[in-house]
Amino acid sequence: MIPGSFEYHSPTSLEEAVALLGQHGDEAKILSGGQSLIPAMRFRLAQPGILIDINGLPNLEYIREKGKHLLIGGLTRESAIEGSPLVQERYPLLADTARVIADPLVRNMATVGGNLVHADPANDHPAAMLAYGAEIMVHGTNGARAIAIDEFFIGLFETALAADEILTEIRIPTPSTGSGGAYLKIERKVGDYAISAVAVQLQMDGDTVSSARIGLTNVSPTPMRAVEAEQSIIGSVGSADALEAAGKAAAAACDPSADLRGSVEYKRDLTRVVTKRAIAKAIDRAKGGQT
Amino acid sequence: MSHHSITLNVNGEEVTGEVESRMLLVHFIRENLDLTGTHIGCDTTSCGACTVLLNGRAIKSCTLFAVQANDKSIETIESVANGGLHPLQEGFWEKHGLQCGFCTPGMIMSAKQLLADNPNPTEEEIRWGISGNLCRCTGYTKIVEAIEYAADKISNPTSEEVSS
Amino acid sequence: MKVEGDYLFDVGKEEVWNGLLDPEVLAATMPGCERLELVGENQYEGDLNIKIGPVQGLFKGKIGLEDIQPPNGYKMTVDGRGAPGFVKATATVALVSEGDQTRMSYTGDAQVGGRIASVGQRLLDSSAKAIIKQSLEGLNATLTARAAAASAVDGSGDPGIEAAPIPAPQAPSQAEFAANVAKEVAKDLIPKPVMIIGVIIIILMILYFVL
Amino acid sequence: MTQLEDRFEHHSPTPEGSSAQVETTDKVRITTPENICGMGHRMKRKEDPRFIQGKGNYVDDVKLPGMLYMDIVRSPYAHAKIISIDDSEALAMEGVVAVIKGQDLEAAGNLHWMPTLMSDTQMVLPIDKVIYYAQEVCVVIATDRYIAADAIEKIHVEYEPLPAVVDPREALKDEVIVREDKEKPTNHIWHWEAGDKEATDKVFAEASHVVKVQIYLPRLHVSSIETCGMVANYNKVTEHMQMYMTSQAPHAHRTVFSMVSGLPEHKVQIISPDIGGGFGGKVPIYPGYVCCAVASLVTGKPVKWIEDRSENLQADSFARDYHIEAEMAADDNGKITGLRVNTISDCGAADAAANPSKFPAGLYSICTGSYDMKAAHVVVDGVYTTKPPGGVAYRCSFRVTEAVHMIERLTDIMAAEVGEDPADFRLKNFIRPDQFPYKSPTGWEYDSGNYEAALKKAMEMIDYRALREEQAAKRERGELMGIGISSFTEVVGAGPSKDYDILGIKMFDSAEIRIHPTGKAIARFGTKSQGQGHETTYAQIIAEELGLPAADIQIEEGDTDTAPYGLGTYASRSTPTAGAAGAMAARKIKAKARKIAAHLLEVGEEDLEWNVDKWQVKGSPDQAKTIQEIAFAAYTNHPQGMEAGLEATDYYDPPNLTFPFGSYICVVDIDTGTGEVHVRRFVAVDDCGNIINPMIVEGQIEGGLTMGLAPALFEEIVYDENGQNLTGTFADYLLPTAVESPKWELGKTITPSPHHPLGAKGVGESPTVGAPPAIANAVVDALSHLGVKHIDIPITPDKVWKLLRDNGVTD
Repeated sequence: MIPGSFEYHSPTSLEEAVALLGQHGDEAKILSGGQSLIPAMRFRLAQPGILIDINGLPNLEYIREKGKHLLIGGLTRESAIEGSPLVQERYPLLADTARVIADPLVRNMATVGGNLVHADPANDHPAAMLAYGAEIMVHGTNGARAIAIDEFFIGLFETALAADEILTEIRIPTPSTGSGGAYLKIERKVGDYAISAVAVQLQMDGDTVSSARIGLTNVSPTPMRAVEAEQSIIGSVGSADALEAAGKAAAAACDPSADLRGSVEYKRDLTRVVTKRAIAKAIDRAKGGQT
Repeated sequence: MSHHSITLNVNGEEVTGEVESRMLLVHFIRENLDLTGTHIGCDTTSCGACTVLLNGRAIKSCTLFAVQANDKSIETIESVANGGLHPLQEGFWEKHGLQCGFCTPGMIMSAKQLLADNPNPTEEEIRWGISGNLCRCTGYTKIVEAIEYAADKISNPTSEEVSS
Repeated sequence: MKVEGDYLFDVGKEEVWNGLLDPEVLAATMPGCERLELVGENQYEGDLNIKIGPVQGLFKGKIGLEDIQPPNGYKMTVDGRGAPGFVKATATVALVSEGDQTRMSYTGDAQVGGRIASVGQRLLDSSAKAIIKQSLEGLNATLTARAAAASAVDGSGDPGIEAAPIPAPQAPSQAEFAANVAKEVAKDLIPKPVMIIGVIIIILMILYFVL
Repeated sequence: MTQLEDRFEHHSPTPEGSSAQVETTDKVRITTPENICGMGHRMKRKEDPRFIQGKGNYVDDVKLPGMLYMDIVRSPYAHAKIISIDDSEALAMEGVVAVIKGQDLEAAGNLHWMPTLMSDTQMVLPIDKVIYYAQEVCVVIATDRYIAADAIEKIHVEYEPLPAVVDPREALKDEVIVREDKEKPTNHIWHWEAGDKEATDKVFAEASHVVKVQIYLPRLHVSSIETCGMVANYNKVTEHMQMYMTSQAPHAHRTVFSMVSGLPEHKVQIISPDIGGGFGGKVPIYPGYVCCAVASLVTGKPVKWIEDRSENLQADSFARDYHIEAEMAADDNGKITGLRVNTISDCGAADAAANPSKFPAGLYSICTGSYDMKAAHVVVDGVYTTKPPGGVAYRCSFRVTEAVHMIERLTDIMAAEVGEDPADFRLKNFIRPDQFPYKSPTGWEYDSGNYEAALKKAMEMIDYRALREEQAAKRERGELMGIGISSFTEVVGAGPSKDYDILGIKMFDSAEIRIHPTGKAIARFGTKSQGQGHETTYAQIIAEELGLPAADIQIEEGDTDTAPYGLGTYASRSTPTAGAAGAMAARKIKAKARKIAAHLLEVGEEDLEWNVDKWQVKGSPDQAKTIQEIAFAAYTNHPQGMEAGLEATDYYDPPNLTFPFGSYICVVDIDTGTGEVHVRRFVAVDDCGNIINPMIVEGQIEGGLTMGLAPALFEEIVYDENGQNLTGTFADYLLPTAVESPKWELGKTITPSPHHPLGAKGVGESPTVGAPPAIANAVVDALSHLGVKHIDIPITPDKVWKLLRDNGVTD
């Protein structure tokens, strides 16, 4: 399988990259990690006329805390997130997520920015970032702007990014003491997309869940939050009944499609089960659990 | 269609090439450089037979354009033995970590990075570490043992050599 | 693959039906529709250049209509082919008034084949759903705008192009056809008996693959 | 009765040196010191240095001057008329050399059709219609593989779609005819029976217990990590056709190529270089090979064709696709009395299986398995559907996997029916050691076995009784674990020439050994390793027989110009046939060496006895000549009147098949929330007779176990109702990784084959055959208290979830 021809650009500055995007519009496609794009090109299902390789842009690969945020450069590789002690210690939901994306070789190339911008509902970062309430920083010909993650995913493979914009940074609010997060993914085998996966980030006030955000993977055409599930767990102590109610709310809210991974009914029920388990794990971590 | 001159370091030597923008790195390595130890086993970035190190990180060279490797360094299986077999190569031989040999170069390259990151991996860490590489012959158990052998050999270079 | 669902339009049944009879409105509503022609009695051909995310594919479609029951519905067969694959489908579309609004219900049965089916199996169903939703929303926006333009004409007697109030599209990908909608609304077209809603529902099911 | 009835009545006499010893042991026999490394040594593989250093030589590594590349236009429809093929745009492209269509092949001498290995026919390229998805429609030859890939996009084919028929039971209604080229307008290909219907019906009429199960064994794909490919190199001046080819059977392929193409066989050379896994998928001849060869003939230049993975998955031969309805009868003592089986074999668009000619359903009638019963009757019907042709093995011997899965599932169902523990039930019903050689109700003669010993060993290794207690305790707590057993009997090593042939070519195999003057040797075989380690095991066999160090013996296979004729490597036949040929050729050399030694030592031949690596004078071991000394003398000081040199060839025709066996026990845990099945433990006790290299045998077993796990839990080729393959890439056809594959626990018993010269049996496929039912039985066992009696493989989480929820189990 051999891709069709294209014109290749490798800008060395963000301004240059954005200008190229502005100039070529729809015909151009950004090449980041390329781990979804290049296979699609090999099957000639994607045939962009122009590829703008942003891997040469400076200062887009970093993971650092600043103020009350974790800042992740758009070109940061999944393996860097996976291997970051900072992420492992303070952002367990993100650490969980990075570990289960594709496989280790893919994670060495794949970028967190690409994972989000691709907006495949089966990708893992969208749910995690929805749960974190992250902010997406983008840069276009008209300058930089921030997009709230809740406004970012607008359709199947569609984001709020304008045609001339590049994702430059993800800002994750640093969780406070007493918070916990978890990402739980059920997949048929390593490297597969989730049958269903659930991202949970919550805050405990004593024994009570005071706030929570829940994102779902691959059970709807657009990456989604399970708002009803969030509401049902907030104010509870995470009892079995409360977990069940949250699980049921997530199952009711999701909109999966049948495929080789299973029926709609299975995916809904799996979402219920996984939501329960992910919340329980997040609560456990909020209480200081290490698992 | 666009053509590009690229210069990269392959197995310690600088090489240059004229490539079409769409040429996959694996084809550049195999066809232009005649380094045929790197293989092609799929078209969906699933099997890992094409694994090489790009600036020290194990990647699938069929999911990267050759032009992207400009100014970078590539290591292929042909560079692993350096004045004698690498402990990983010894391990694969010693522990019967290969049968048809087609996935083996990719496995070894993945394992090389795995051990660089984590010199004393557990069995589970090894299994996860090579989970981007498919093997159809061995059932993986002996590959895991081969990597354990190498880890041990690298950590304890003075330990008694196993005859080869 | 079976696809069914319904959609509530914000205009009356006659207006929806007339919209469905208007090829240019429909061509403009369908993302990527580059050509739509009558080639025989109740037989049409069209080109769709479909693009979602990084994936793009050009499809040629043949459409045949049967059981035309104005203003209530019809049955349609579609045969779309392109490099990434093909779709062959039948669909039934029915309109029912609900007060000032109109509910469209549709059922379709599609065969999707070729590269898109063998490679992008996981996305066929959700692609079809997403595209149908997107297209019907686009059509609704068009029809609503058209109704508003008509009332503006009635009010001022001066159908200036700029006067037509165009509702903002709900998604950026619709920006392109929203612009087309503006042009269409400004013209006073004679409706042609071309019904293309089935194309929206079916040809666009084809779509997508990404690994 | 059937043609199988008297299959074994005319065995050739047991060869010299056969082991009469069939007692079971667990000690590997070693008779040579480590420097010689004969049988039983864990010798490191001789082939490995090149593979671990990236110096293997696979087909895609072959690069010849002026080489062209071929790519293939494939059908997007499962069934469609071809209205037109417009190649003008492609031909106008720079770098495109030719487009070859069905009409071109027809004009070249009716090459648009080719025979399958089952004496059916298969399209090479179509003229009128396509009959499966991804079928080859035409090919492009270009100067570069990128240009060829561009050019196939520029060929415009107009189709008129026809209805597909995907389910063979629907196909039998003959409403849609797949093969309109056939004389009779029907999709029914053949009907085949084995066993005694009348006797079986009588046993069922008298039975106290009858159980029945419907099993679907889905389509699988072997998916060796290397796909198929060829470099064809026709020299117009010498008229010599050289083909580098991913072939498991190069000699047979050469003959078929020669007969079909009309090229004289001495001008056809097939070189099967290093092969990146075969498992049965590289036994058939695919249309791509033929087109590639024709392209080289037409252009006079080397032409390379390498399949993409998606092409490999979508168009190459599949395995399985058996729809089975099976019944078992037992008496009131819980003793199995009979088996009755009806099967539909979905052959796809051509019967392109690779079975011996007389066996359209392969060795499926081995399905009475490890159990002694009075009667059995097996019926199989072959059917065309609009799916890719095939019916090859998936690392197994001619449909034995299907047979074993059926009998092992049925045995568990019957054990439950009579209320007995499945282990105890098996122990009660096994063929006893004293019954061997055992004649089965469907006509097989099992050479040797000790099924009880293998199962007891597996039970001991895994502590079976304790697991049952654990299971009971867990069930009380609502936790689900299951224990599954499979006690399989394999049938490998085809085969005796009386009954076994491929397209008329008998299934012997061959070896040729030449000892050089300095005591080093080269040996060539008619088989072809695809990872099995022949370069090592064959050397060890010769070392065992001649006392030459295995390290001094070069093994070659795969070049038809140099290797002796053989039928190739598949169906675990290499050790039983070519391995035996190697031993027999070595014995011929040993006999000549005796004469030379007698000459050198000036004694009579009868005064000499063999001792590891030398002929020595009886009672006077100091007087001896080593094999090396004898080899030197064979070229420098051979007796007058004797031919110089020291070499021999043997074509070995096995007197019977060999019957390896084993008992596997699997423990699974089931997540009641997600339906996921976790294989916690898997103990595999294999008995493959005498062992040549224990390390390689272990490797074969572990690899086979993972390939048994794969169809049990993951793999299936899925078609939609229109014949579209929905699993056309590795993203949807799920090969297990190191994470899914458990740590296998191996044990062994050794019960030699009484008729094989080395007492060996073959092992490469036993685990693929034995593992799936062990896993399926474990999952059913975990759910048995819910009333679950059967689950079809692959046992995916959604299937388990449905069974759980349907039976009120939730999380």
